[in-house]
Amino acid sequence: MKKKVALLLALVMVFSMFAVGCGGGGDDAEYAGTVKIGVFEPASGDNGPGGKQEALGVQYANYVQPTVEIGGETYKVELVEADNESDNGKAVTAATNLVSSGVSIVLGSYGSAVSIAAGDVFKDAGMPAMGITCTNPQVTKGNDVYFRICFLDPFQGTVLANYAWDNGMRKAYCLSKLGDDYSVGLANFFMQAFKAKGGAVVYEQFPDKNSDFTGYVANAKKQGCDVFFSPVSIEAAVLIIDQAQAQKLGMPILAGDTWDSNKVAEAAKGTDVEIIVTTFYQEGGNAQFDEGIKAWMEEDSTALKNNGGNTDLAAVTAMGYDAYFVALEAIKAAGSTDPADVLAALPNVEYDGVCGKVVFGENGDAVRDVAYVKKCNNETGKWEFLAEQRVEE
Amino acid sequence: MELLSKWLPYILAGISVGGQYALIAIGYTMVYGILRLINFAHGDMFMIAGLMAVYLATALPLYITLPLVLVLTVMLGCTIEVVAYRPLRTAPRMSIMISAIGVSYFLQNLALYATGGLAQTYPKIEWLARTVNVFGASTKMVTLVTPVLVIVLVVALVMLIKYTKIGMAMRAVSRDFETSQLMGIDINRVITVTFVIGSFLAAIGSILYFTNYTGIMPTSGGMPGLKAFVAAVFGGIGSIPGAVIGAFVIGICENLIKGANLTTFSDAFTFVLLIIILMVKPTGLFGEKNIDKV
Amino acid sequence: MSKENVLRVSDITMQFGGVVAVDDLSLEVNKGEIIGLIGPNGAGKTTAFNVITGVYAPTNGAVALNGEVIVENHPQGKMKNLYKGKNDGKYKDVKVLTPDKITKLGVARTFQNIRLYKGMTVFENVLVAMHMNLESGIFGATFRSGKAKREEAQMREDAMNLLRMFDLEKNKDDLATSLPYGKQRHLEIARALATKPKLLLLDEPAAGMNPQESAELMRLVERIRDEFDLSVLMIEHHMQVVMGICERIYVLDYGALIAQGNPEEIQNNPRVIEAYLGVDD
Amino acid sequence: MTEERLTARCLSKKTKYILSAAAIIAVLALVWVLEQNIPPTSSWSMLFTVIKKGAIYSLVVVSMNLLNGFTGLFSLGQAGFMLIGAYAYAIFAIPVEAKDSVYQYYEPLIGFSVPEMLTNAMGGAGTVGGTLGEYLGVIILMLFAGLVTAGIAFLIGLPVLRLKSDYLAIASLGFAEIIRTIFQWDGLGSVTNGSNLLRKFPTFSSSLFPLIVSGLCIAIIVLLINSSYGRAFKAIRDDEIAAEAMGVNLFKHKQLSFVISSFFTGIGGAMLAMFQATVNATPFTSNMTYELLLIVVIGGIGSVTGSVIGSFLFIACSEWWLRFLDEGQFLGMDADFMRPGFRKVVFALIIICIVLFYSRGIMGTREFSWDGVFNFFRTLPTRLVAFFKALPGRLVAFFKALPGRIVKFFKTLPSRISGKVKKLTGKTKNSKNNHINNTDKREEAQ
Repeated sequence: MKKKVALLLALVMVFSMFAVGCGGGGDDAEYAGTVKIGVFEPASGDNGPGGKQEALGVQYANYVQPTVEIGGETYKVELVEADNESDNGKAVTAATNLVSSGVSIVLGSYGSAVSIAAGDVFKDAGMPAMGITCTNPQVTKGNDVYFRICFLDPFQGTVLANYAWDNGMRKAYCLSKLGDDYSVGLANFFMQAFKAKGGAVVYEQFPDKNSDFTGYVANAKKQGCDVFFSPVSIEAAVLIIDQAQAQKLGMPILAGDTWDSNKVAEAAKGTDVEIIVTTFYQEGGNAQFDEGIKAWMEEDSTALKNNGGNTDLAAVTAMGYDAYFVALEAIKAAGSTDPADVLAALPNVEYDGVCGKVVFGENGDAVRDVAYVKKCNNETGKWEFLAEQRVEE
Repeated sequence: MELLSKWLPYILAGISVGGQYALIAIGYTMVYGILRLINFAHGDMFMIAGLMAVYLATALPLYITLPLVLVLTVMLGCTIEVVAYRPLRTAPRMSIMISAIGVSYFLQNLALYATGGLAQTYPKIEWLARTVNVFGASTKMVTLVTPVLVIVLVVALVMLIKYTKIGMAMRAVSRDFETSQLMGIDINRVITVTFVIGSFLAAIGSILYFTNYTGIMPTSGGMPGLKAFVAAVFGGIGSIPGAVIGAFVIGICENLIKGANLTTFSDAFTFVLLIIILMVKPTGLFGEKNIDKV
Repeated sequence: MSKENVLRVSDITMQFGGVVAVDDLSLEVNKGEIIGLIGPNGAGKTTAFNVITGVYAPTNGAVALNGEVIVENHPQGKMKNLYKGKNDGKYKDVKVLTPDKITKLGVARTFQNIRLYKGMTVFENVLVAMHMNLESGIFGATFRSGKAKREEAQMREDAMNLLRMFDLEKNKDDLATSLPYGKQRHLEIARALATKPKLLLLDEPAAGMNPQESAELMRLVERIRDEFDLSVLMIEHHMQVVMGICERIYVLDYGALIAQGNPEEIQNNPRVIEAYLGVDD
Repeated sequence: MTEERLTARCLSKKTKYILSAAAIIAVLALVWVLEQNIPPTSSWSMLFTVIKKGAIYSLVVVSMNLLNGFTGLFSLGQAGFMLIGAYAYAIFAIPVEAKDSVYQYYEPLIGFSVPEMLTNAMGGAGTVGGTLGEYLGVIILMLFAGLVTAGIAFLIGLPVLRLKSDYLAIASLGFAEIIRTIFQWDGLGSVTNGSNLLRKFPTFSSSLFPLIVSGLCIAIIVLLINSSYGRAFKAIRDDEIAAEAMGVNLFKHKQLSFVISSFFTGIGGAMLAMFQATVNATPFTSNMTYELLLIVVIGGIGSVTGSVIGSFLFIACSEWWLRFLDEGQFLGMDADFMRPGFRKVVFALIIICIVLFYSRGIMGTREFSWDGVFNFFRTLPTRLVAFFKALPGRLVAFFKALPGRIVKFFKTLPSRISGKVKKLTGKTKNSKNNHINNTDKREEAQ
């Protein structure tokens, strides 16, 4: 009996190895070659939903523009996706996996922590990487191969703090997740800016895998705060909104770019929780893009599922779309698929995307000075544009 | 009075979550009492019960979904017993424990695969999820329902164990596995019934818990499962009232700690409590002294 | 009879809650003696062994080895009310050594339901028993210092000698549990001897043996006593063995001592006969 | 004839040493050559990830096996100890000028970096002495990481090791969670950087480093296991009461095993930190411990060789070989069911099968030996010949019997299913012995 099972297992393994061998083939003859772009995004874990939405933008862009001209020849663009599981430990092997699959440039990740964790892998391999919405300064600082096309947390934190202060909020409850560089970073920059203005803050952190936000909401109420600032993941956002509704939080919730997601808006639908976020892109900012991607999602059921079941756009999707084209520009400018050439060409790339113009400045960060403030409409469950916010330097 | 109104939200939350832990803890404590097995997969079964409700509710109305979830969870529990534990009855204890860890690993990964790693939102049970006001603190209806339901279920369970034939058999088996077998008790039947009860309560726990905290992730079963197990140890493993009391203590303390602005430590506290009780009274609050012999 | 005293058990009572397993037991073993401890099943013989070797702390009473008290206790806490013995207040000290300490002081034992190390070879089983006399520390032993090497070599030689004596050297590298039953019993004795004891406690060494094997065992026990210069206290049901080699015999019934004396006296003692055969009313 | 066989079976000690040394040098040289020739963009470069992580996991799993497999202590604190090791290394290795960027929100308390100090003391960066100094610093810090872990393990062991089997498991699991929380605590932020990443400390780039370090550590563990102390550990595992009766001080030896295991786990943790180039406390959960325990089981509880093989297999499967299952293609066809996560389901199923059908694991309690290898190859031709000679006959017999068997299978199926329950009831009788065995002294009272 045991021997038979062993034999069966062994057969399955051998069979699988063949499957690997066969799976790799199949270059299309009409192209001069293939250029691979790595998509380094979480498909599972805490940041799974966000990562999937960001990857959607890249996928759609690849659908719109599946080829690239390099030195007068047409190359097919192939996306190689690696799931970093929102886990710093897994991020390293996922990144190694991308590097080893022969990509020319890597895009991502959603969630700064995994980007920071994987930064050294890209650095050691000389692989250009481009953050799409990882806003923590540490992603690009001291890392010559990491670029990014979004704004940074010090900027976003200040924008949010300014907004809160200007709207008469004086005491802020800040909640971040332990070990999540994005939320901890943004909360800290927010607190710095808010305190500088003269505001008071209460700061708490919740542990990994926590789903009980009762205590945190109760604490915010108990401390008599004016605003609940929680720049956390979408997963946590949904739970926080639910508790806020159950306990009648009675103060607006303020958050960063992560909350700009249809999942969050949906959770807030029908409640009386007030949610305000800052983000990169406002739906309707580019009608052609909006219509195109919506039509694409209607057709592709997987894409629709990954977007949370409806076609409302998240800013990260638009950013992902832009990132893909910036990457293509870089490859075109490099005139080669070699990562080293792409890396050399990347700093000088300029691109006018749906989320505005991308120009790389210091540290490889895009020069951005605008954030969009949005508010959730509790009746329709949609995001509504509130204001464009800048920071006076 | 002011003190009360300040702490009431935490106490309410604690009672509610404590009751939900209790329902899971009973499954742990009963299985341990009979098989001497820490059923590591129990917490994950609780998570799977939640996911089943999510998927069934997309196609069926709630009044069919919920009973169906109970039935399916019970079936899942029995299947796990038959597939993963029964063949190892003759193996050393460590093997069966490792098998439990393997099942837990499998269920988590299966959930990961099914959900694609995305958090699922539990279907809203209007009656349980609506907001109510208790002495000035707003909370969900489920907070009030949980302790009542837990007490009713525990009383029913204790009666079952005390007064029915199968209950007597269960007591006998947990006292002495071998002798009760010689006395003609069908061990497998007793174990199956234990798993039926444990899974049933876990399914009810999952309905209450996820109505309260609506997001379900593949890892959602882990922490509540671990805490429920700690509750079972705290109350003296093998003792049902002990598990229930332990669960309420842990639920309430955990929330009070959050109220004291020590949120970082709310999970760790559970384990501190565990270690203290193991040092002071290794057999737990209501545990029997020579529990190992059973 | 001014023999040197090796073991003195005085007024030992062992209660589990209200159940009295050993009731006020006193016995003595002198140097070079082979003493028998007999009694019907459940009389408390093994419990007495467990008290002597430190597995249980007695409820009341003391055990002395070579005149030095190794175990002493009196009823405390909950046991104060439950205690049913007579000698309340006679013992004041509390001294409970763990089994390994008592073994170090020179008491070795075998077990009724053979407890060999299942995952280890015959040779290793004996070597383990010599571990406690090892002088090298864990670093020395791990990194094979000169001293550790010498000690290890010595241990191996001694262990081989023991195995040879018990006719086990051919089975040296077999798993202990793969041995036939009789040889497992022998191995247990060899293992106990490896601790270099002054007093050897044998718990039913002849259990499951046929008359011929029992006879061999008797000769073996006597040989051990002579060669290793030690005393033996044995629990045994085979009357042939007990009467054959024991110089004195203690008889337990329901935890209490009902008779003691040389084999002849015991054989003719009416209370012993009564305990074993019951009485006709 | 028998005489000749006996001598043929065993190689001399000297030959074995030479063979071992040659094998080690060959492996290291091979890895070095491969490293020089495989660029990081090649798909084969995953090999090095597997070697690095596999080597680190081997060390951690072997130390867990020392505890679980050789001393019989069911401890589940491994992840917590790795965490301590990783932090102990990282905190003291971050270069001074990098501290500000790492400790973004705190004032760093530890104002020095050991490798850096030694680099400067021995000639400065870039010089030969400086490089040596950095290596020395790293080695010292790894030892330090091990010692800190061992120290904390000693303190935890004081209460925990007095508990029995399951209670020990759950208490050590609890301690691991507590450790994780403490390291995430804001209040210690100036040392641990709170819950945020520690990074920019020296790391290794060559797979040779973890291979050599793990190899050395595992060699020490093997020496320990084969010493008198190792025998005492095994005696405790097999029978606590008998071990104590033979003069083995239970607590002292359990504590020794616990502390030594933690020491090497700490070193493993430090290497994991170097492998990942960043550390934070979040991933060191009980799931990580479970994963390690599963590797112990796959390799064989009580076999060092098994643990090493198990680690490399586990890492290779989970990080490399099974990745194709996630990529949506099967035999060149698009397969919808093979979406991300499928790999893990398959992997979990394989693990359950191993646990259920091969509870002894790959190696059982056996170990690698040159004699075994040589005997295997020596007898291989004869066995192969015998196998192929017998094959036609067996095949014929098999196919002849097949129809009858199939019919019989379905005919007896109902009765077997109903009979299964009864059969199992009969079996459980033996199980009880294992069930109680090393749990209580009381049972053997009467």
